[in-house]
Amino acid sequence: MVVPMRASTEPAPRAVAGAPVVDIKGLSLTYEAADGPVYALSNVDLQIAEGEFVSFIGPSGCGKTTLLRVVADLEQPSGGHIRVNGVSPNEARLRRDYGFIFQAPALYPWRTIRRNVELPLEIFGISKAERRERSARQLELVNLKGFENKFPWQLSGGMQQRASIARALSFDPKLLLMDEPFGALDEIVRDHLNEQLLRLWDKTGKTVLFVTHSIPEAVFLSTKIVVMSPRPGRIIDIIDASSLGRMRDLDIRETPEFLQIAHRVREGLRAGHSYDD
Amino acid sequence: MVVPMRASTEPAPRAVAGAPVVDIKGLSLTYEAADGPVYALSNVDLQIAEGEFVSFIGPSGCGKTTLLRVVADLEQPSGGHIRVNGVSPNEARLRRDYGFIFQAPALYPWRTIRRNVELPLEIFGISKAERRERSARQLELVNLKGFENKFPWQLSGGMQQRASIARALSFDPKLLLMDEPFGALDEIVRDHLNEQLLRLWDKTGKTVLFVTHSIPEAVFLSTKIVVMSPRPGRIIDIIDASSLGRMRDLDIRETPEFLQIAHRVREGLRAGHSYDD
Amino acid sequence: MTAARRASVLTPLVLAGCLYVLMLVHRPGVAGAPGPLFWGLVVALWLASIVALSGLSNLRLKSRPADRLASLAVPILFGAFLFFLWEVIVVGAGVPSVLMPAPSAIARRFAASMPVLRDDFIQTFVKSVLTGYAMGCGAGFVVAILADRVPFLRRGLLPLGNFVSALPVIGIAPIMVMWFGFDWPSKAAVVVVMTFFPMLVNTVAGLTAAGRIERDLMQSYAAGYWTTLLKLRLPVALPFIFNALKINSTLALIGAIVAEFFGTPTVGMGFRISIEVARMSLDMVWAEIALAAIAGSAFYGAVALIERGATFWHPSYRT
Amino acid sequence: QAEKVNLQLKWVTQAQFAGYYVAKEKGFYKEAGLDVNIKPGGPDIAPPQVIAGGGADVIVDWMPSALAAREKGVPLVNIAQPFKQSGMMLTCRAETGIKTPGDLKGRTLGVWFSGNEYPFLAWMAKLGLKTDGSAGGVKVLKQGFNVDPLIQKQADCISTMTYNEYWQVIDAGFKPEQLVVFKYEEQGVATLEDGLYVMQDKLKDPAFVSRMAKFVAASQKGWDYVRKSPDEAAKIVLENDASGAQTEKHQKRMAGEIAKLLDTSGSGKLDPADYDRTVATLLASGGDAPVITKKPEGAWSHAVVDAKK
Amino acid sequence: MTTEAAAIPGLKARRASFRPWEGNTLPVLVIVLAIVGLWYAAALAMNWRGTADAFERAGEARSAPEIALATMGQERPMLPAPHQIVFELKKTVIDTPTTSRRSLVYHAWVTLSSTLVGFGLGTALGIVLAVLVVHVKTLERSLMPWVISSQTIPILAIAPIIIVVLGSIGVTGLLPKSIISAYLCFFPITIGMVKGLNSPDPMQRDLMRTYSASQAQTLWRLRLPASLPYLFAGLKVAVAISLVGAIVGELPTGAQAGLGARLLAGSYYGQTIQIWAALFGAAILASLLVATVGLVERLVNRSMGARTA
Ligand SMILES: Nc1ncnc2c1ncn2[C@@H]1O[C@H](COP(=O)(O)OP(=O)(O)OP(=O)(O)O)[C@@H](O)[C@H]1O
Ligand SMILES: Nc1ncnc2c1ncn2[C@@H]1O[C@H](COP(=O)(O)OP(=O)(O)OP(=O)(O)O)[C@@H](O)[C@H]1O
Ligand SMILES: Cc1ncc(C[n+]2csc(CCO)c2C)c(N)n1
Ligand SMILES: [Mg+2]
Ligand SMILES: [Mg+2]
Repeated sequence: MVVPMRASTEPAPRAVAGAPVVDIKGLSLTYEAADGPVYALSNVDLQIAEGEFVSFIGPSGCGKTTLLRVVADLEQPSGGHIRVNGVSPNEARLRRDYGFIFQAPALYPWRTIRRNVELPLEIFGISKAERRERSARQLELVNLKGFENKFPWQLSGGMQQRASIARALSFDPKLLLMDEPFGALDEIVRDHLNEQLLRLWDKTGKTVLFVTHSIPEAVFLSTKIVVMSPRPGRIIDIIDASSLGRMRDLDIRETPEFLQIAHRVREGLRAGHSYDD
Repeated sequence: MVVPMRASTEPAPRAVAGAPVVDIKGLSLTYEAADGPVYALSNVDLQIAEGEFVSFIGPSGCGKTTLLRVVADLEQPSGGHIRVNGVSPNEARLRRDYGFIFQAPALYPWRTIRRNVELPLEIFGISKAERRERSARQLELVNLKGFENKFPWQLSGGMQQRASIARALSFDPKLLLMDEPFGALDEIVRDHLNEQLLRLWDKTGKTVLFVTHSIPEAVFLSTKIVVMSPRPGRIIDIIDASSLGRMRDLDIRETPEFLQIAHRVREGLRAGHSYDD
Repeated sequence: MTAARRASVLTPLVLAGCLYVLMLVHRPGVAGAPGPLFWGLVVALWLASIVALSGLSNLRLKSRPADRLASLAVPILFGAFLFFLWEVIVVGAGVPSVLMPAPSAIARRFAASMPVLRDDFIQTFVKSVLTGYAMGCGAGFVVAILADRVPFLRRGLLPLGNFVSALPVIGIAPIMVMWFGFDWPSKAAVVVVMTFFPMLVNTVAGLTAAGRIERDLMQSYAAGYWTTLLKLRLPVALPFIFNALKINSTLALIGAIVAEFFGTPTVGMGFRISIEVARMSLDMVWAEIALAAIAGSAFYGAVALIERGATFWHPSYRT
Repeated sequence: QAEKVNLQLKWVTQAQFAGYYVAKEKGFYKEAGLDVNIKPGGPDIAPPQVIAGGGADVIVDWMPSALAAREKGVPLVNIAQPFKQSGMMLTCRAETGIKTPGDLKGRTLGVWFSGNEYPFLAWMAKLGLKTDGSAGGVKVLKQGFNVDPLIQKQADCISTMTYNEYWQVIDAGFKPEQLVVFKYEEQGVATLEDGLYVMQDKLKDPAFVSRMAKFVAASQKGWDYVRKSPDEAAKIVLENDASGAQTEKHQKRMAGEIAKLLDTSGSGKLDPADYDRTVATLLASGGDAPVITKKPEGAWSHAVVDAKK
Repeated sequence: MTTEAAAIPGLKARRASFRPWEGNTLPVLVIVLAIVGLWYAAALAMNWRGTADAFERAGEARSAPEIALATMGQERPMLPAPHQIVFELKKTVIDTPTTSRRSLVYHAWVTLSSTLVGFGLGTALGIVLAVLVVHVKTLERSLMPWVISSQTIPILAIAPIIIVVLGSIGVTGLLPKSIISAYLCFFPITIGMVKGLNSPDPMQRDLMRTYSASQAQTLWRLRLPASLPYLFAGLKVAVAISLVGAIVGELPTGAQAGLGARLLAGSYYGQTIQIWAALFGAAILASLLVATVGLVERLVNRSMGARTA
């Protein structure tokens, strides 16, 4: 039997308000390796409505990246259903529904930082003047002003990561897939960018899928937190955090409600680990 | 001023007990780029005694990686003095005084995980049986048992990072230079590895230079915390945390002393940032 | 510092020694039958020059232009020394000029034959080599792209590409003369066949060199084939493509010259070489070879220069 | 113990060199106490270079090339001249309207270079036709190895040998009456072909001279045999052809034609008159790069041929 | 929703199903057929004039269809028809015992043996040179420019000298040809390897520095594995060039046997079809050699964990 993922025949409607932006049912993905299969995702069910901010958290190797890649049509599932904005991931990708921030910066070494940030804009055929303007704005946002004409290898690890964030934000996608975007950043920048991201999300009504390893970050940002567990990669808990409201400030992190949600996440995370000393 | 780094004529003694393992005075390093110089390090003074655990924290681009690279003789300073174990960094490198964990995993894609971990052992001429034994032990430590025969691209980001940690630990260097080793790991694994590292450090009396972005991690692990600031890269605060004792458990993070030190680090970090909203 | 001192002392000494030996070897009594002392001197100079050269190449000068100059000096001095040895051995041991003429004789011949050399150069290099090189490299590149773009063609074209890879010059040159006539177009056609395959193979290898997330990034932009090619895969393939351009720059020249052995009008570097060999004018043959070496090296150098500019980001330029 | 002799031929194994192969196969060399190693030549082999480098004791070469080498410092000496006549000619398609040498003006002519162009140049000089491509002269092409330029109409005339290329043109479908040939012999510009040459200083060594004397004598015996039974000689050549490309029909014809060029006196002794005529032709060829600039001295010797008595 | 998806056991299963258009056979077949078709058309066009001329010379008037048919059977065509080449190949490959000098297999073997030796020598030289150039600064600056200019020397011009010089020091037979082949083919390997050995990214190199690894260790464990894509691209080019080199090398050794000798003889005697057959022989040999290198590449890649996608 064949998954007719790419062969969908019905028309491709824009997501209707209320209809899930991401709709996953019974999804599984197995990597066939020489020494046996790896069950990266197993029977995953998940609905994400428009405008939600969903964090994914879980031990390393539990399939977070894989799940995002399936949504982005960069990986073909072995089984199950998946719809993105009401269409197949392939169609969604082809109509450029999302922006993806990879776990590694993936900057092109032959392009300056500015031209790296402008890459998607170039591809989308945006005029040079507007590209300039947008890249300047995004680089300012991630605090890389003054580094526009450097090449990637002349930047520190964290700066490269920020450049890749600027690149994904530059074309303002409705759906953002972010794979540990703030991993290499210190607390202060991270807090700053968290706030900026939250503001952006609130203002623009984007839907965000956000992989992180930081429990406070997950709780601070999300309306929903998905806790995953490895071998096989699966969802073990989905925690609703919308009660914290949409726009939050950093002080919220001391509230009991926040701490309680964080505790639940931590418990879930711990349960997903094999060693609990 | 010229640093007669490579032309040192005096004999190369092993570090005497009490003598600093790393001794830096007036160190500066400037990258000459096409569009002008980048002052990555400026007038850095630092002494690290044997057996210390020193964390470096600071905004991204402040020169943490650069400083570690100078200690490791991977970068030549533009001025100032530096001694490692009483000799020049070059001599220290040649006699294999340290192990370096890079910010990116830097695994060789044509080697399996096991053979990546065994790489330094191969180079040091250690017998095959012992290599096998040691790599197995280290892979167990970082919880990668069962992935020995995978190639790097078959692992998730965090798993790759753990493999690179196992690689550096495998040959048991007296001096460990760690550049954000736990950046891509979740809280649980991170806590676990923090404890393991602390235990290892306490047991073996290693000296550790540790770059991190996490304030709690820095305070939890260190006897000394170095706070840095960018443009030009410099040290703005050195905080003694030896009062917390050598072996700590995770509960220490709730003590007032811990929180006080963390607060001071946060203040320093904030001061080093250009935007304080 | 010691290397610098050694180099700065030894280099003038070696130079002086070489000049002295050169004067000596051309003396009537010495030429053809020098004594063991003479050869001893030559060997001593040789050893000294090795020390001097390795000193020079490890030299680091403070000012950039001076450092450039020093780095240029090494190959030049090395080459000059090779020529010195050649001259001394040929003249000293009295090697017949039909086997190997002395560099001095070649140089004299070169200077005296400028008009002929110019005409030959225009015929062979400007007309045959440049045209054939551009067309051959272009064809190899286009076929590689075609094979990459159309999977069906890939599996058919690449084996066929291998098939034409080793059509030997001596086989195709007469056929090309038959098809395209005696003048330069037939030589250019030979060059096209010779340069096609290296470009094909290297471009195909280069097009597979892009990393996974770099490609995924393009996928996530739903970038089409050509966009991905232009903005990602070709830049990554450039180091490979330049390898082919470099290999071809010398291959094209050899091809054009050899092809002229198989029928030409009475001009061209290969024509001249083949007739002068039979006339035993080996000095003229070597003057043409020198011209080929100069032209080929300059061509190669130009390609390498462009490569450095176009692939500045490659790790091999970031040491 | 047989004495070793290395013979370098001017061209690939074919009936042109039948005498040597026959002498070897029929044991004439062995009878003379020689062990002869025959090295085939080819377009890329200059026999004077081979002998100067010590790769041969004796070579087969055409006299223009040998004299050029002599002037350039390889002191070659002709020790025997089995070929009396030149087999070179210019072959034209009759349809071009060329009937006499005078009609060659403005035509495209295929010429063998590599030292074989001098008789042609001398001839053109005699006819007053320029060869440098200027108006009122002839257009010269450096011809490859085969007769395609004539058949493909890329040239009006090409160089041929009576014993080889001419017959290839015939084989390609031309009838003799559709061709016009100018033999160099008849135009008075013939030069000596296929002589035996050795290094001058070696002739001082009596042992070498006697070895060469035996070699020349045995070779002459081979040539006599070729004259008498050309067909069998052709077969022997075929057996020695390592490339397996020669055909029996062609080689038999070649052996027959070669026989017509041989010196019938049987001694292989160079006729000084032929030599003088060759030198005169070469000196007349002129141009900016003359093959020889002055009369050579001591370029031939009868010492070897005389020694065999 | 239509994304009808049932658990299927992996994607591999799909790939295993029979799809002839995914294998190599069908595309190669289609393209070969297309080329054969074009070839016949070209043969018709290119041979037309020569065929018509030949009939005219023979004084026979023929209709266009007759001429068209005859273009497919010319003895000296501009472009032989594919079946002519196939018949010639059949004659010289299948119908002739492989030990015969008229067998193409025999000649291919002669060439192949010097190709393989030359390729081996060239590969060794190319790699050693690249390793030296990458490690020894003196050599990079002083040797490389001269290596490059050495490659601009037309080999056919100096090959005879090489052969003579090698001959005078007693090196004869297979080796001189192999040396010429090696001289031509080491260069692509050197160029590729120099780039490849320098291609590991700075962090991978730094890792070795931190281990204070010796140059040899860095070479074996980092530079060489990283250079393999470049090496294999170089090897594919080099193996093809080494075949050309071996063929070229057969000329100054008297073109006694081998594909080069066949080509030369074919060209010299105007046997166009024999040339084409030899060309095809060379091309088939080259394809096999390149394919072998490709196979080794795939095996090596697999053992080094390359993604199988
Ligand atoms: N290309 C591949 N081939 C085989 N196995 C793979 C491949 N990619 C990932 N895996 C395996 O799939 C599992 C899930 O990987 P994934 O990258 O999704 O983890 P993750 O949750 O993102 O982890 P991390 O937090 O460390 O990035 C891992 O066990 C990994 O080894
Ligand atoms: N090769 C280089 N050429 C030019 N500038 C460089 C180079 N490497 C680093 N820099 C610059 O030096 C400064 C310090 O970089 P470094 O990598 O040490 O920062 P860092 O503190 O490690 O930052 P992060 O936390 O983001 O890794 C940065 O401004 C960076 O742009
Ligand atoms: C390149 C080249 N072409 C022709 C000849 C002339 N030649 C000398 S011997 C011989 C054999 C006669 O059939 C021929 C044609 C040559 N020497 N070199
Ligand atoms: Mg991941
Ligand atoms: Mg860093």
